[in-house]
Amino acid sequence: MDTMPWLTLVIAAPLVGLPVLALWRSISDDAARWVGLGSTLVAFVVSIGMLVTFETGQAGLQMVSKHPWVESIGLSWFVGVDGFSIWLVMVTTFMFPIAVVASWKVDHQVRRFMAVSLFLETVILGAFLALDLLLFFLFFEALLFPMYYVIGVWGSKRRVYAATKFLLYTMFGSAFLLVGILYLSVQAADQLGRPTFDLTLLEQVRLSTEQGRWLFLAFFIGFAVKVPVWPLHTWLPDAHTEAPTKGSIVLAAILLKTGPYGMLRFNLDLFPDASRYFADAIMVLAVVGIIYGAVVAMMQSDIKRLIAYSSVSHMGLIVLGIFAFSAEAIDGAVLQMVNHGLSTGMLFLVFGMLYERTHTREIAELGGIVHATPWLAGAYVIAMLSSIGLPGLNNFVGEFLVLLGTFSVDRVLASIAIVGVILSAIYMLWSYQRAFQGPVSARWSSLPDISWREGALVAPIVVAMLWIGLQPAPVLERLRPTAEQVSQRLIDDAPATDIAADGPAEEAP
Amino acid sequence: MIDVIWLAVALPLVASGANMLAGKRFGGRGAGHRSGWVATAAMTASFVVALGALLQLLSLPAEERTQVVTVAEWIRAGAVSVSFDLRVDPLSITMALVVTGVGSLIHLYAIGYMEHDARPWRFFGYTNLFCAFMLALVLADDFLLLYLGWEGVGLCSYLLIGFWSDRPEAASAAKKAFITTRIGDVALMLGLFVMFMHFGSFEFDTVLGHEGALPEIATGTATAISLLLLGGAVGKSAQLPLHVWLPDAMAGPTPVSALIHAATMVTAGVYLVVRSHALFEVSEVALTVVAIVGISGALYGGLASIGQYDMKRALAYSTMSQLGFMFLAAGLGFYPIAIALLVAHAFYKALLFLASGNVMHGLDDEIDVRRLGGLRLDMPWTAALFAAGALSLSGLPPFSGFFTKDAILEVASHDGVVWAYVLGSLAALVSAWYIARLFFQAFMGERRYQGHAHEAPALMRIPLVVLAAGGLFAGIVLAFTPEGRLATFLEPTLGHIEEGHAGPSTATLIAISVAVTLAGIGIAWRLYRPANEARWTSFPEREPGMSAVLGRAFYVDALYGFVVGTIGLRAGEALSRFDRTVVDGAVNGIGRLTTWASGLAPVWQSGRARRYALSFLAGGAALLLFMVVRI
Amino acid sequence: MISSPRVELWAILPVLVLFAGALVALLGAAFSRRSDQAPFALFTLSVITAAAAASLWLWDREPVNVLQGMASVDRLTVIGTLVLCGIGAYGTYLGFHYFERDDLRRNEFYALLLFALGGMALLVAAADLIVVFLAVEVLSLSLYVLTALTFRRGPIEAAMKYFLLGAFASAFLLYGVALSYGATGTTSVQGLARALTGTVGSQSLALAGALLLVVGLGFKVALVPFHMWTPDVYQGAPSPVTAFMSAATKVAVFIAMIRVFAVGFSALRWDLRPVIAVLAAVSMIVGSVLAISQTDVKRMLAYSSVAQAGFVLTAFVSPERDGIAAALFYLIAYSLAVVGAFGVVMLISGGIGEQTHMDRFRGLGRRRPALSLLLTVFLVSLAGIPPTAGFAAKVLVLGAATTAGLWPLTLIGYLTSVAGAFFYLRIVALMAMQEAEADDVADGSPLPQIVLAVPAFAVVALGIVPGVIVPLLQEAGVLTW
Amino acid sequence: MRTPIAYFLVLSAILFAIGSVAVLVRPNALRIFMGVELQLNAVNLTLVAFSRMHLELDGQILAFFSMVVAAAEVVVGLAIIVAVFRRTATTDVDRASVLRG
Amino acid sequence: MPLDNVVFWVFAPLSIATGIGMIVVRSAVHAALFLVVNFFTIAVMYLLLDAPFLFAVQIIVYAGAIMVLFLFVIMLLGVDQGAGTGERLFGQRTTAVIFGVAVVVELATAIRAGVGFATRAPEGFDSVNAEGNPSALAEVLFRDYFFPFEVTSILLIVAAVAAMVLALRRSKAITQREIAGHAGDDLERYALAPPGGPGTVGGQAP
Repeated sequence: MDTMPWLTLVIAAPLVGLPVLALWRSISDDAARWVGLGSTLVAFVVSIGMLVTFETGQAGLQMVSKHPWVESIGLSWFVGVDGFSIWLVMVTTFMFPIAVVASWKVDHQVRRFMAVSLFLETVILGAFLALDLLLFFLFFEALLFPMYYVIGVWGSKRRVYAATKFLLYTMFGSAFLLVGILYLSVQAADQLGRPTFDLTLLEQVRLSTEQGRWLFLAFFIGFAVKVPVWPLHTWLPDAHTEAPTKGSIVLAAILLKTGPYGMLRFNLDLFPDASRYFADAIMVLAVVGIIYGAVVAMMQSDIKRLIAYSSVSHMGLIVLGIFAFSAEAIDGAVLQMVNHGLSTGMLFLVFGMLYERTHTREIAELGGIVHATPWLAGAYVIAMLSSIGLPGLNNFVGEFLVLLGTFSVDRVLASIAIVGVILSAIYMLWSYQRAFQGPVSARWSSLPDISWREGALVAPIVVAMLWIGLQPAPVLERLRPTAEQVSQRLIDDAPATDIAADGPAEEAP
Repeated sequence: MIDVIWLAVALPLVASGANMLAGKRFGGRGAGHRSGWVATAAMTASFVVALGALLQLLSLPAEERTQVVTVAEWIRAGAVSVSFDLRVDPLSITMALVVTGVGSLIHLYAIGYMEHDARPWRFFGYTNLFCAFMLALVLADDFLLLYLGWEGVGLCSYLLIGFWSDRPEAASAAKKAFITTRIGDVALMLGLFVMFMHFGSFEFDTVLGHEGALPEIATGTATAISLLLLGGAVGKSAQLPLHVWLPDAMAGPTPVSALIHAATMVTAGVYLVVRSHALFEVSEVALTVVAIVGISGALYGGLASIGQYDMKRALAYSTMSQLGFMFLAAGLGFYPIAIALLVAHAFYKALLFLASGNVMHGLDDEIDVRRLGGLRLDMPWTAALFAAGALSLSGLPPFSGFFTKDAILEVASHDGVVWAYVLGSLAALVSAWYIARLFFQAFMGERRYQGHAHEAPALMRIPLVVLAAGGLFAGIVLAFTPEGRLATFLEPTLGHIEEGHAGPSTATLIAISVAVTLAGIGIAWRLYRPANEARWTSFPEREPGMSAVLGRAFYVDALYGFVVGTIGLRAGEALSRFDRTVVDGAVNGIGRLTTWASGLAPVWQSGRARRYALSFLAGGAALLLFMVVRI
Repeated sequence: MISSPRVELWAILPVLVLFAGALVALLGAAFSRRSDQAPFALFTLSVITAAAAASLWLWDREPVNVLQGMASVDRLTVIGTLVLCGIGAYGTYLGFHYFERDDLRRNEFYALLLFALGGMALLVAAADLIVVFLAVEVLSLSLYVLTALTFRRGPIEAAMKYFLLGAFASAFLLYGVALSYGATGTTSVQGLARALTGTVGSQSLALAGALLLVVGLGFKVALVPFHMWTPDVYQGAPSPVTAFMSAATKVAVFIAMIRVFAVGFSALRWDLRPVIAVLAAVSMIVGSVLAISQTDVKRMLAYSSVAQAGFVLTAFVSPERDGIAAALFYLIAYSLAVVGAFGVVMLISGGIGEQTHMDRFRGLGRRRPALSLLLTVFLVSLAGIPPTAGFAAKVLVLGAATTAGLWPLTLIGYLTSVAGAFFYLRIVALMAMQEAEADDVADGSPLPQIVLAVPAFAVVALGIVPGVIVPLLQEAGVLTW
Repeated sequence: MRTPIAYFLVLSAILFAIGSVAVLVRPNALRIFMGVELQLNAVNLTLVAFSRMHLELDGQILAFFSMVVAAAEVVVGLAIIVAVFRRTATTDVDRASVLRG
Repeated sequence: MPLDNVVFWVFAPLSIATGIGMIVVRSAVHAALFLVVNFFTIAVMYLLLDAPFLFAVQIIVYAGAIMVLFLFVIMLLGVDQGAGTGERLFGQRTTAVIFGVAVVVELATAIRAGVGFATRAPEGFDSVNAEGNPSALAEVLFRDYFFPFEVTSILLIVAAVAAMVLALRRSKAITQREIAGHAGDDLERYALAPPGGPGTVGGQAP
């Protein structure tokens, strides 16, 4: 066991710059930016340390550290990493510096902006690494306010509405999650003799079938809002659209992942029987989300809204993969979480650059941009191609694995879901055609092309995309053992009687 | 050279990367811009690698002519394990040579053609990238890697059709091409899923069996896989019913049409079917469907071609028709002939496209045959080259078309597949008809265009000459040279094809074939000879009767347009409205309801203390009521 | 002959200190001609400090009942007194600032505040229903006058409503005492407990008595449907008074309720639980929903305090150690935040004119970053968003409810806090996300901001390490009798 | 004593209710306050009755305290009502409704 | 019929009647007088319940002092103040009566279940009042209730201070500033944006 408390360091790393930002009130805007960037880079470096320490080929949790925090109620600082969380952590630390630089041009309340960003990063990292349910919930809820603040203060016109909707909607979901967590811990207290929120202990709590199902639903609703699973998705387009570029990147690339991650980490782990019971229904919801998100995306006239709806579609695919339970599908779903972070993050990033130039999100007002800013458009095309799952780029690998894994479980659903592949091409290319191609209008003909700063932002993402697209092995081999273990628990260890489950539970636990 | 076959893919890829990232800095102006030369050099080098591999292959005994080169691992997850394995065998090397050979020539031509373009490096970047993907496709030893190439070429096709994306029709056509083929791709992907379910692998050896041994698989599963693969092939090769993108794709630069939409990419479907023939053969149904798709494509494409006035569109439908012949051949089990036609077609169709490219180059992109005419006067080279291509295509002996296309009919007759022979001959008649028509209308008669059409520069003629040579004589070479006989060469991959002996004798068939071709040319002459010019140049935009049906290609495109553009859009709008009003409406409705309830506060919280006291008393009474109930 | 009673005055030293201080302050107010209030404020603060010190001195004592069973001295008392002293100190300072700035001579303020605080401290220690009743009266009468202290129309009206309804509620409270007495023959909390566990005779009278006590005390802590005075009074009263009473009254009365219901009526807990659960749920829902449409910040906070009271009551469904600890923690978190929030509102609203309409807060984030940051912290805590004490408090309270098997209450609780997030953060949104319109009347003097930064810090600190006080509260939750 | 103790208790309850109704039906602050006084007296009756029932004096003591409280409340209450009257020239509580909503 | 029963059945209806009378009469003065009679009937009840001391206190404190204070204030503020009996709050009276009756029924149920309607008080109160009711009371008061008794002293001080603060304030202690700021305050300040009302601070809510 490595003696370095890597995970705690990772979680704490973004906070390095916080005291500076908090206390030095007259800090210049530029200095604040650099402090912000520096802190996120520190976090990235530390997370690389974690990645190096991570032992490939192990399914279980690693670098676990556990310290009691509020002993009286059973809360502990319990963090650990496994094949699922490690890449989400990496995406987080990777995308945050980019998001920070992407908002280099934010010009009011820079100090506050950076401080909120750093806090947000810490909280998100905490959510990915926490193994204590209450600790997780703490982080899960703590990311609401900074995000709310980012959208509300630095967003565009309807920002307050969007921020509020985001906050209330996700808190609504959390209500169910909290009830579930508390209920579970009460059961644990009954059975283990002391209150605890420790995931590894809660796994051992015996639940009746009904209890398991209700708890599953409580957890699921909590996460489904964050994902978002259709039909709980309508906060997303508003939040995405109104958020500043950085907010959109963080929201799309990282924040949404807490939902499927929660399902993977908690729902499947704590309630395997209930997971099997509900899997079909959830997969149907996921497929509906895939198609629905894509069709609605097609009809959007606002590019950020379009990308947001495409997220609904893509996230549906991730949920589909998680609840297909096969090893390939879970591999794919986790990989897809990373991929979606990269590709949608990049879409927002590049569109954000464009927005800085044009100040419009309306497709109808754009057009012909490609001729004025070929490099920028090229970057957008790469992100777009990644998003529609072109082989050789990252999304394809995940998408393919999810669909293949799903196909082995349910052919009909997989065959419907795969239509999403066509639809994604339609909405992406159609919007690209209208916004970027066609005759260049005089209004846009003199837009400056991509700058060095912007290029430096795009390049690492493109490299990461190609890398995952062509050599996903380093990623997959670290998450594969974990996925296989989970898949095995769900598929192979299923009790024979459980398959023929009776009707839906009627009474509350 | 086999060991380094990956170079064949890597060279264009590197050149492409270099061109796209730094091509602007390569220097040179116009045709002298070095980006084009870099691209052509990369292609040529790639060709040399492929040629070397061929020679090395030929030096091996026939049974060892399948070599697999592992480059790197790609995906390993769950039970999935896929590597970047390249397969060098007679079939793949044939395809690779076509791609690199014809590709090199077209690149060379494009240097001239693109000389006025503002950003040639981007063009060459894309075409190089295309070739890299196409080579990955044909050299793949694994269906998933093939799929990588498959989607990759689709992407490049998209980029290149939309190269002049300031033209709305180009952007639109690019999108249409990508999406339509993607429908096929999805079928292909589903096919891969079923394949994986059954075989647990995507490797050719596992799926298709070794050494001609058929894979062990139930007929039903084989049918499913085969038909799904065929779905992919139909999309990529523009066969019915996914053909609508190909004519529109002519909005791209002409070298692109020649390279992608005639010589290489569109033939990927044929390659796929031929490559997977082991699966198809398990299922009678699948093969029959392939043949039916083929013959209907051949007829449909040919007839539609007759109705086109846009030269490139006419050639596009012609391509579709020719591809139909290839599918017919594959469906009947004559894989070597399908490949032979593929090779020959690559030559003469590229030639025809490039020749029409010369016309456009010389005439400011004029391409409507009603406004051409008499081009032989100003552009003798081009006219001659076009004629060579036309002759090859029409199937007159001793040119390629005869040894390939008519070979199909001949073998079909020998095998006793009468319907294929009859319909095929009809399609052959139509082929001769449309290609002759095109030549007569564009090159014969008097000039109907304004100004002077200048002949293309040498740079744009030399590749055409090579192609013409190939187009005219490839057939005979491939059919008769003792060592080079394609069917023999391909045997290790495709197995030996026994010819039947049914029907009329070969000589009779040749006679009929020649007669049919001549009849086609005759019809064309009768209808389109310069003397009848007035009949077809004076048509208004919408022609009456049959020509309109042909010109609109039987209204299939219009039907799709209606389904997608009207019904699809309406449905999308409806769903979007549903999302706004119902799904989001419910959310906002809850918010509004709460706010409304909150707004009720002043009704009771009226500031009147007595009201407060009343609610107090009511609360007290209610609590006491609980006590009463409890007792 | 009358046998002399045992007079363990040391046990209620904090209360005595406060009342003595109040009398001295009263005399001072009567004889002082000076308009300078600083000596009064300093004196009051030192009295409160002395009371706090006295109660700290009691910390390590064995829990005892003193004064013929009229008062209890245990850790619950000590913690309650300390919290009350803290709130009282802030009330004093805020009041001083409020009156001083507008140059109003309100020297009685200090005496009345000390009387109220003494009454509250007494209530916290009360172990007999009659003492509960008297202490409630002491604090109420003081608060009625404090509410009216600026003698403007609003405060006067608020005072009258508060008084009339308060007297009405007193009658119910007294009736509850009477019925409890009738049922058991005693009014001491421990006597009640003993009598009720022993016999089953007069359960119905005891239950009726308990319910009327809920009504009477529920009025003081503003539970629905006994809450309707709250918005009017909180809005009408001068802000420092509102800050003081919104926090201190709830702390004192809830602690008294803990003693009365967790000890005295513990035998009836299964009968009372549904009532408590329903009252808690209704309070949370009504308070949260009605707060949404408010446009006056003080009024909004008043409605929200109704919901907060519902949360505290939620912990009562599990009246064991953890439930009590949760309720105490919630009260502490709430007090810190609400005192701070009303304090900042007082500063922003610009003196005695009390311009507390929401528009006043528009765009304040730019012009008054420190004030708006403070208010944001307080509001975020009230909304129960981590990493603030409000979140920890909610988790503890809802955990207690879940432990009691009432998970629907947990759900309702958190769902109402969603609504809570809406109206609390609306202020944050106004401050941070909107441009300023109205002229700025805010008071930017640094000292009050520094003073208010302390609870803000505490709110965050308790949110991160609630563990520092939870064990103490759990000790306090062990009630011996 | 022959009268059942419950009679006194029920009488007390009736008087308490009358007091409550008196609070609710008259807008005059003074008459509202009279209602409260009636309520307190009703409770006193209950206390004394219980005292009799339990054969001890605690109930009477409680009633005594209650009277003191009532007296104190009257002092404060009347002072507030007078103060309101001086400010608004009415003792009608329904008119005092600037605070609402 | 024993005497105490007779007395009860005479005074109990009288008590209820005067209570109702207090509610229904128009004049506040009459209401106060009804209340005085009511207090007197309650005092009689105390007598029946063997509480002679409280009987005396009831008459002296309530009927004597408190009600006189009430009457004094009524006269001070004007006899006709708030005399309007018109129902200005919709349904207030009816609902009040319904809930009043409900409370009576509920409490009676509790009393019946807890005490029983036929239960008579045990004999032997004489021994409790052995040395006379006042002195027995005093003993309990100053022994067991010594502390609450002290608290009542605080309560009375608070009441006195309260009355003083409230009463004295108007005459002199208003500062100049208070008067200056008087003009625009009150109604506008506290009214919550009634539609078209006199300008609320800062305009309408967002």
